[in-house]
Amino acid sequence: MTSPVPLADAIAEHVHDGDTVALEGFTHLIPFAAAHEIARQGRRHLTLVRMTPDLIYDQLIGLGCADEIVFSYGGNPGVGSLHRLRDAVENQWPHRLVVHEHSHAGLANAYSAGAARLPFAVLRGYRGTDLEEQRDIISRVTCPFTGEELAAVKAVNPDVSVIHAQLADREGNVMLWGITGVQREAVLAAKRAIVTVEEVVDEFPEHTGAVILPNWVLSAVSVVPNGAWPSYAAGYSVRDNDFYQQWDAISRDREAFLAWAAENDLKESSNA
Amino acid sequence: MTSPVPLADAIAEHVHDGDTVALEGFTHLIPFAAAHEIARQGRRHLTLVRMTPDLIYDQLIGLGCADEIVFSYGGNPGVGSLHRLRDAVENQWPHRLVVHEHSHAGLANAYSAGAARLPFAVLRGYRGTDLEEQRDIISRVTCPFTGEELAAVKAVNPDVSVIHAQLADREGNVMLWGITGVQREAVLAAKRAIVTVEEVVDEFPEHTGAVILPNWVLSAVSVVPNGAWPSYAAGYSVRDNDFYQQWDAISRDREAFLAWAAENDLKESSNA
Amino acid sequence: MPEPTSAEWTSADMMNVAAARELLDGDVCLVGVGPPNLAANLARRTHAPNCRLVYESGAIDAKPKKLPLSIGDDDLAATAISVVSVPEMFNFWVGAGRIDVGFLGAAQIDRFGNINTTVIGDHANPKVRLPGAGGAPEIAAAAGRVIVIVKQSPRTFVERVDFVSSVGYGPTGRERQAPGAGPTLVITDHGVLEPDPVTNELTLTRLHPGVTVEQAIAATGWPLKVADSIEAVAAPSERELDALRNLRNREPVDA
Amino acid sequence: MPEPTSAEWTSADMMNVAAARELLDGDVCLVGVGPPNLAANLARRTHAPNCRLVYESGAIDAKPKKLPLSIGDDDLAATAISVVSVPEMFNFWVGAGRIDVGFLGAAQIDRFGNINTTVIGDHANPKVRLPGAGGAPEIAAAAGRVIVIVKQSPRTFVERVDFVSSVGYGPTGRERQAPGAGPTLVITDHGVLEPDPVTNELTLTRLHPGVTVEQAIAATGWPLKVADSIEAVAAPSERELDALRNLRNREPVDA
Repeated sequence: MTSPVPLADAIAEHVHDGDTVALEGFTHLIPFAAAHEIARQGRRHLTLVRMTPDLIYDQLIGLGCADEIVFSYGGNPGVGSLHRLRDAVENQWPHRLVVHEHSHAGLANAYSAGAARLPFAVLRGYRGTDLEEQRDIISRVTCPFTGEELAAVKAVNPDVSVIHAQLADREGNVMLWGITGVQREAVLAAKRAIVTVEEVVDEFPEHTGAVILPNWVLSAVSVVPNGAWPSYAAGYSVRDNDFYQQWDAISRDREAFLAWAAENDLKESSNA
Repeated sequence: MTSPVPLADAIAEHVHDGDTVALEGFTHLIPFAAAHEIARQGRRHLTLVRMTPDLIYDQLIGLGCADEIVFSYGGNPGVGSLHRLRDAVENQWPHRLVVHEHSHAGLANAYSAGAARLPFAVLRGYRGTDLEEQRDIISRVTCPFTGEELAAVKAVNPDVSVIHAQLADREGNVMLWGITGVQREAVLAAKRAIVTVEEVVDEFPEHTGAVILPNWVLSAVSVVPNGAWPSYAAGYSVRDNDFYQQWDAISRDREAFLAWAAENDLKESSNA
Repeated sequence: MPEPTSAEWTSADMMNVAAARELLDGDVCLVGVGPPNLAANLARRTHAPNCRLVYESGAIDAKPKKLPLSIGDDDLAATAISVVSVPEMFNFWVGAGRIDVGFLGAAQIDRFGNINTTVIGDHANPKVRLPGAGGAPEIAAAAGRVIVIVKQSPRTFVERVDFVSSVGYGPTGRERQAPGAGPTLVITDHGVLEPDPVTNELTLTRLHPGVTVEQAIAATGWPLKVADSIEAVAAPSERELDALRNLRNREPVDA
Repeated sequence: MPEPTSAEWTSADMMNVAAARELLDGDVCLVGVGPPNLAANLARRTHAPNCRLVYESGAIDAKPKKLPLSIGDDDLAATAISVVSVPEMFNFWVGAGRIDVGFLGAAQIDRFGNINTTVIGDHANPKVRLPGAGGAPEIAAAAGRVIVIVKQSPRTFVERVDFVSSVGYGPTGRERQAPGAGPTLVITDHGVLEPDPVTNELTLTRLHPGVTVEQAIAATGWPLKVADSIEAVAAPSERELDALRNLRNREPVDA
């Protein structure tokens, strides 16, 4: 992987129907443009993995791309509900959505285990919650030294992870900074990884807290300025808080949502 | 913790006889000055933890400060043996040294588990090695999801961890960069932490790959320019490869070693 | 349900102010979206300027100039001492017990402080799908003090939660096994509930100005235990109300 | 024991050159101190300029201008694409199987590729205390190809190692359970040994110029299995010897 490719090509080549797909970015650097391309190409039967489904998965769920979701917090941050997620879970619209549910710590550790190609991770927390009833993804393990019982989560290994970053260099190495969330782990846990970036530079600047991913762990890099809108890319854009507010009204109503999708050339996927 | 304190005060207050002490730094930023102060103050019966004992523990072992050692690679990098370590293990000079031995992955994960206050960590590797015979620190655990058997290591939680860093700011937050090894984990795994720094600055510069430790996880910061010699501090000094070579001759002979110790005001501890 | 108010402030203001007052200067505080975010930043702008704000997005010692609208605002990363990955945040900071105070919200809470933020009804086929657990289960398990901020009503304060998202003291108040203290305070728009030192049953111990014991009992879906002596919470001060207003208007603090 | 040499090069040179030749352009190579460091950097300066050097100190894609004297030289961090923590290096990179080629050394090696770098004698009271395992057990367990570089002698090539630091194919050649391939090549100053495809017994398959099968057998502490046809290793080329000399003299490459 060296030269950037058009986003449409990256999605066409690396995201397939039925894949387990993680589009990550914790409030910051959410890869919306890539998600919209996935919808435009009509991908179906996806298992979507993401700590915070946010608007990005509310949109894909409403468009009918997803059969299952793996997540840990499904709200519109600071606004309220994700209405398309709720409509899918509560009313099976546009179809049934199977829910696999973690805490943040659980899903973060599931990605970390996946990145290490370990089958599970150990953590504190979870114990005594009803989340533990999902025995296929949350279990317990006993410390062989102390006998203490701890929570265990099954590793997550997406078929493809997609992230947005600020920079790629000429060799296709990628740099992101600011709140870097769980992107490194999501990329390293995946079989394939796609990165959209704001721009390509000759030389990476110094940034404390930056994550750099070498080109040989990436499948494709695409240049998509503002590809995180309405979330943001530190140093390039600010969060469009107004759109997050407006989404509440758009998503609350099926007709309003479908009208928004049509306006944004996202209709095809939903009715394919 | 806000203002820097003299190193002698930091060691006097936070390092006690019988403590489990980790002085970390992977080739880079090895806290030699702090180790010498520990020796000068005559600390005894220490359990020394460190991935690579290097010259720093060869010296403390030769001076008789340590009863036990926890480590994963005990050579003089690129030169050969650590003769004081060998003399202690092979000939009980100056006294018996109990060895607890990991691989790098094992000890790195033991620190990580300690930093998370988990009793153990899971990793690949180790299985089938004779290192596993140390059942008190290396064991096995079965994945509750797949049934796969994996290696487990007991967490390491030092009484005190000591590191050298490039910078502290006026509030006593600490920044290090370059090869940062396992220092973050060693500090967070410890009950107390001491940091020696090259200098104090008003504002931290931008450095990709830097580790920043907030003041409230540190017990003391001391300003000790060149405190990592003969190892190095990126941006401040280069590794004194000649001394690493010379150490082979100094350490090979007990008399030569004791003469070196006396010249460096380190004799007191060894014969206290 | 009567809403205690005054000309100067609402019951929601009082709830946020009461929560802010619980933070001590120097506390390491894990801040979530909503009322906790308001309360923690209010504390920083009033009596606890050295309160250390940690956001689960990875920002450690963030010093936001304006009230952040999300827990991942750029202002948090830009003003933090350090920004770490989310796995590191949960493993090395939250799970390791480095958080003095964690704030939690609740859609339902029971008499032993167990919290539901997941579903009303059955998990597979819920009547209402709520956002989910987020960082709460580990905060509930590991923080030194856990403060729940939630408006009191019989629909929220229920005999038995539909789903345990975060464990308080367990089904009968005796099942807590986590290293943290468990919910130490439940701050509502009516007053404050604290676990009984022996049974862990949430007990009304303080009332906000203008609220009666009867109102608090009526707002609770189980027979509410009332402490022998109820402390009267002081009304919000001018300074507190000013700071709260400035935060809500997203006015920046002076650098 | 005869040391095969020529006027131009020593058996140690030949060993390093033979190891370097095994690296393919684009390989991700985990580099340790000593001969592996020399071999990997030699490959980068000759036929495999895009070989990716990973050092267990955390440097990923390091492009050292001079031969590093330790695996933690500043030049490695300064020229790397990324520098990660040691736990991350072992969990996300080595353990996860992202290393194509790992190099190992050995104080003792047995006929099934099991390696001792820990002690001669008993672990608690050793006759010789060796440096220890370092990163080797996980490299041995997880790398796609594992190349052992070690001078051949009956003291080193033993029937049974005193201590298993890193697992090859297990005590009888059939006990390997790790996801990596196991030792795929043992490169010595005499030639090359490879595991038998069926039994995993190390078998002499190649000889360096001037070395005889008899010398290799004499340098082995067990009855050495010899392949039906032995490949003759080409002598080091002028280019290889130049590059090797420049590396040893720590001459910098042109930027």
